[in-house]
Amino acid sequence: MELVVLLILIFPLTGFLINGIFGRWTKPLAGVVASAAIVSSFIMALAVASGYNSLPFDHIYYSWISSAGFSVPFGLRIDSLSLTMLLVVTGVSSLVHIYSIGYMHNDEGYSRYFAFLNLFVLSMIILILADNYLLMFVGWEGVGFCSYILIGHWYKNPAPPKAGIKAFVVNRIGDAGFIIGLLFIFTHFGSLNYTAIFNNTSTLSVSLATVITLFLFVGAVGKSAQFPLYVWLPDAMEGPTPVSALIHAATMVTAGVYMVARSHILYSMSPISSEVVASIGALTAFFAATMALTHTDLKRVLAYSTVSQLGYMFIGVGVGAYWAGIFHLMTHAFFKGLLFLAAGSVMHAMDGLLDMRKMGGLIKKMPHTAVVFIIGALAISGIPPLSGFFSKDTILAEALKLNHPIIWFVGVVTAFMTAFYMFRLIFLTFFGKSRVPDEYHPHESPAVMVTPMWILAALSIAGGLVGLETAHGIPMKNFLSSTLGFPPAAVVETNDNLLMIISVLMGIGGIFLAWLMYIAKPSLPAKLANSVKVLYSGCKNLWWVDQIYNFLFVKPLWWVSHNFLWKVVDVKLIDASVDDVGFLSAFTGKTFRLLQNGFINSYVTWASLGVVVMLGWVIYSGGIR
Amino acid sequence: MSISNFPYLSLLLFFPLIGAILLAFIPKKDTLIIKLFTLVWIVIEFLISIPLYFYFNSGTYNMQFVENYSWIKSLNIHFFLGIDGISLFLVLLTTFLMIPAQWSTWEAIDKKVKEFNIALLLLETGMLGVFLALDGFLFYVFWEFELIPMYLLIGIWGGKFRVYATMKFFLYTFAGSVLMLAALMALYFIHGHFTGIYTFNLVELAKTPLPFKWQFWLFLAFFLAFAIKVPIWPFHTWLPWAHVEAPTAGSVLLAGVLLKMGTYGFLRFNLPMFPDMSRLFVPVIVIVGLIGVYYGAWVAMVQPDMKKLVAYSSVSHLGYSMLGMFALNRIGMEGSILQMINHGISTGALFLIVGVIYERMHTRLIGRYSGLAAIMPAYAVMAGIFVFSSIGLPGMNGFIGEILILVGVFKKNIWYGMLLAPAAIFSATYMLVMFRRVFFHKPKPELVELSKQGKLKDLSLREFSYFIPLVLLVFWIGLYPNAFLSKMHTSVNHLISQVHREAPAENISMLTGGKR
Amino acid sequence: MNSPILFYLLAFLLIGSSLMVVLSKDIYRASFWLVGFFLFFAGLLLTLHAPFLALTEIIVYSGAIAVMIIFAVMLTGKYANFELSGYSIAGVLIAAIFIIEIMLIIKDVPEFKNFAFAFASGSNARAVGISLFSGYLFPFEITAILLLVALFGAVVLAKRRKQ
Amino acid sequence: MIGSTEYIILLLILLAIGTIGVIIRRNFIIILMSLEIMLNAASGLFVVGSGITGNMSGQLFFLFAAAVAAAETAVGLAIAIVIYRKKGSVETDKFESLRR
Repeated sequence: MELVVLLILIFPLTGFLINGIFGRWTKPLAGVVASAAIVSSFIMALAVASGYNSLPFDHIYYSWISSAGFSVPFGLRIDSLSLTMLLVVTGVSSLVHIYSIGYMHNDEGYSRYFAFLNLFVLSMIILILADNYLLMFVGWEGVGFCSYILIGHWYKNPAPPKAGIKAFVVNRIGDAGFIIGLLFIFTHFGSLNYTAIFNNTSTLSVSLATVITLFLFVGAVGKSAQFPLYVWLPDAMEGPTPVSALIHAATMVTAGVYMVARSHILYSMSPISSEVVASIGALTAFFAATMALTHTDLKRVLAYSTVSQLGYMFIGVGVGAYWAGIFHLMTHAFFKGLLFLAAGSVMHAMDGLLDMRKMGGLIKKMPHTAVVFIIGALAISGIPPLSGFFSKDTILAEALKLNHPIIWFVGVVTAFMTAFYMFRLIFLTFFGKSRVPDEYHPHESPAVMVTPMWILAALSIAGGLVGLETAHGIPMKNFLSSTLGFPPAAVVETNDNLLMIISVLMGIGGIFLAWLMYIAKPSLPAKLANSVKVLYSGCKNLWWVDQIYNFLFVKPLWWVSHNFLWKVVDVKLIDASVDDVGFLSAFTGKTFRLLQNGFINSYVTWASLGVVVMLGWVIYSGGIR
Repeated sequence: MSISNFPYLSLLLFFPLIGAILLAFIPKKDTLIIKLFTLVWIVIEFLISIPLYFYFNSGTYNMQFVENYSWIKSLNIHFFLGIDGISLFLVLLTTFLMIPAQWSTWEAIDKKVKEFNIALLLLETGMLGVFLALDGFLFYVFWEFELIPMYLLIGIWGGKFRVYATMKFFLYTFAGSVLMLAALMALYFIHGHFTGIYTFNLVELAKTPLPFKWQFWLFLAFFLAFAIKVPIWPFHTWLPWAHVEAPTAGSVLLAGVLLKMGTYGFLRFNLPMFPDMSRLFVPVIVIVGLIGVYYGAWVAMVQPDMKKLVAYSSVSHLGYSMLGMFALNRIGMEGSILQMINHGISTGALFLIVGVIYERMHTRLIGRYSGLAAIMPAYAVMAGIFVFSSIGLPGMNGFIGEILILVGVFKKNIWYGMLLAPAAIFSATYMLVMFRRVFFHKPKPELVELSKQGKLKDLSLREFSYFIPLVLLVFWIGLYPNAFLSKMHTSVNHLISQVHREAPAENISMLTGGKR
Repeated sequence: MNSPILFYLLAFLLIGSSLMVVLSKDIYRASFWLVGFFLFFAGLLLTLHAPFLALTEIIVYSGAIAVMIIFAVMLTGKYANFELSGYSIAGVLIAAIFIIEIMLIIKDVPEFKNFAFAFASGSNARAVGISLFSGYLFPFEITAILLLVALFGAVVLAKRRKQ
Repeated sequence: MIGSTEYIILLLILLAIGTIGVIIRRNFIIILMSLEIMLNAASGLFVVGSGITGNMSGQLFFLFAAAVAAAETAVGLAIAIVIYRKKGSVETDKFESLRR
């Protein structure tokens, strides 16, 4: 069993090393090697899953750091939570790898791309399977590093590297918070190991628990692009689309949700921080949805929708229904991954064009992508029987049950907006008259890209069944609660099918509105736009958040350190004072040189002056007596 | 130990000196033989130092491989060598870093090659002397001795403003060490006065803490001398100058080893001998350290010159090390020592990286470069590894040091820890911004046509080969640091117990108004 | 022998001659005043009951040194000039302060009214001779060498080169 | 009766005058002469000293001082002559080659 688990790690590692070191020679096969590595790792995961009743599996392979009192082992742990995540991660990444073989076909950084994609999956797996917070942090930063490299994959043009740095630094801001939380845990519990921590949380006071969980949440906000630190995700679209599909939809961004779920005991102990988590989640969901409404770039819309959906997951986890959050995470991985891959195939067909205003009526040219896109859109809008409906609805239901009415309401409104912008996207790109400029001639993507999309489409449809209400409870809920525990009993009495009807109505309403505005009366959006001028421009310019951050943080820091810290403090104050000491000795040397002017008289004058001064001193200090 | 009676450390110490003397006999003009001879000599020196690691008994904290011959009888000064958990790795770091340092300058240095190599070997003896000497006087002798070759290295083979830089470096450090000499003498007499034993023996001096009043002045004097060397924040302005003007080998050794003498000095003098003061001064040093960390990072962010950027990053990294040290607990201390070694490796490697393109393009300005990744891919990968190792990416060496220090500082005082944690953000920014500006984006036309003329070739085999050991070390410490940490435990525990000793009661604590 | 009138007379003469040496426009006149000064100084020594010293003073100073100076004066041309050096004001000021300071200090120096002229009894020359060759033999030899060296020095210096 | 203080005051005044001579006059010979005055005054003090203490060394010192004065003047004058020959004048402000 230990070996099998280790193999899950070793396969991507070997993939990375082969492509990384022998990249130049294994160029044509790089895609195949990488995908084989991930698929075999997926199979290993399935093998582990097959014997899931022998979970939780916890094994320490070697002691990584053992300084005095601070010993951190390299240990892997599989329980129902990490198993679900493992299956989702390895599954989706194998599909993305296969898809990338086609997508990155003639890219000159071909082997480098696959090497780091493998390294990414490796770090993600470490993050999931780690049995202590520090090893999770290793995966945490490793994932950040790989996203930096993969976003900046086409390093020749200026934007991707900048976006990569932005992603890495914003993640680092989150990680700083995460580290502090981690340090609090260590100083209190004396160890970072999950079992050690979660077994004796009794010693933990609520206030300390709140502090710890809030700091850990800062890390989650950084990594999962929640409200204050989400700015890096839209820019991360500079990277190749499969990267966005894998990293910025399915795996990396969900790390924050996983972390919160993993430390569910701490979060459930401090009501304040779970309230914070839920409200940040709701705020981000709503906020990001507004930004997606008016955006014209295909991938950016999907990016904001990811931020918004992540908000949903945090609502689920925040209100205490951890299993619902993870369930939505899983379904989201399927349909959002699908949407991104579909967007990728559109981009691939239109060789890089992303502006929806120049698309339209593509369904005729790209039937598969269109259909698959629609399935994904339906899933995300929460139309039954697709997976999105189940997971989103459960989250909203749980939110309301656990007496968070405002959050429920925000969630519902966001669901409406989600449906609207998704179908706006579909109607703009695939339906209506074709505004495609003539030099583009879209064509359907090759099979190697379409098949993974279809598999994901199937998963998006079937994925929800796991959350279906069956005789003895919801299978997903029972499976996950072995580690996450059952959510607290409902506080507010609600009748479930009314809730279901409301959320379905929201979905259909959104679709209808989108159909009305973009197919029936194309002039309507323009009219609407200038009727609510300020709001529209707000959405359009993404509420100027980037500009505000630049203005508040980036520019002043750069200005202060350049003009003040470096030029003034370092050069003028400290360096100058050191040079002055040197100058001082030179100066005194110069002045006394003037004394030696060759005149005997001046020598004698100074000499006798000396005598006189000494005599004066003798007198001053009380004469000879 | 089997080789206990064999004068092992003095062999290690004087072997480079013998090399330097032998080098003098090789005729000036056939430079290849000189370079080859020095390289082989340095490699042998490294091989000599390796058994130190294996025969080191990590069970006991007292000095090992001790050699103690009386040198100046009248003043009771001894030629006293020895190593313990703390100095073991610094010695190994020195002998290890000499190899890439010398090897990287095979093409770079063309004039006065013989003198250059002699200076390098003398420098090695000086550096080893500082880490091996356990007699205060001998420590001071080697402390001054290693300044001279460094002064020559920067002064003769340096850049445009080398004279100014080397003069500043020499006088600044010299002022500090003169202060140290005075303090050493004072220590010698005060210790003699209070305990009747007039000795320079560091182990002996650390046995009985002096009364409070004396501890204060001696601590301050030693603090200043070592603060200049570390360099701690206000005393750092000589470092960017010295690095910018130094040749690659000089920079590597200056950053890799010379700066560690300052921190090592704290571990040998300030902490064991003046325990009360070390505890009292913690807030001061923490504040200065924090300033150093943030100041170094922020100023590095705006540097146009790559070497200055890396120099300021050294100020930041060693600020970390100081904080770890003055957390005065075992984890922080081990983190600090490991951080010294990591800094030696990653910053030394970064200087080698800058040296590589400096050899080709003769400019260190970041503005002049862009898109090197396209022209020199292998070089870009190598630079990437060391950039991320110095940022502290987990899985590499920087991370281990930083985590241990963070835990140590956090255990000492939550607020210090919380102030220190966000520093990693800025250390990432300045490194990545530099990395992007130099390696990404389209290569400038002049770079493209330079590479067409074959001037901008990728890493040659020679260059590649001296980076490989560094890369291996980076990942070895990153993935299995216990090989290093296990050797430190007992010595660090002993040092920590020394720091937490109370000074004898009869000294009314001048500063704290007796509130002990 | 040491009646006050003689002392004050000698004092006046000494101060006068030294001032004349310092302030005279013509070097010639200055050198003659210098000879006078040495002679009066010899007188002063007499009042101090040191006849041997007085004689040495006459022979060495006024005899040898004064003559040398006169020779030098002749060799270096005898035009008269009386320019003050740039430091004259400072010089006078310093001398004045010097004298005031002496006055302040001198008042606490014990007054030795009756000079215990131990050697007043025997002949001064005998006493000087005994102590010279008993206690101070070595300095005596050294002075001899000194004079020899000075002699050679002066000759070598002043010799006219052949270029 | 003349006490030791009057002698000391007289000799110190002479010393002051000698100093003024050296400082004020620009002519090198005059400087040498005033130097002689100073030397004389100083050795006179020794004699007075020996008178007070009754110890003969004071007087001996006068002799040695005289010898030294002679030697010194000889060398001084030789220099004066050489300078005169080279510079054509004996003014102190002429020979200031030390300045540079």
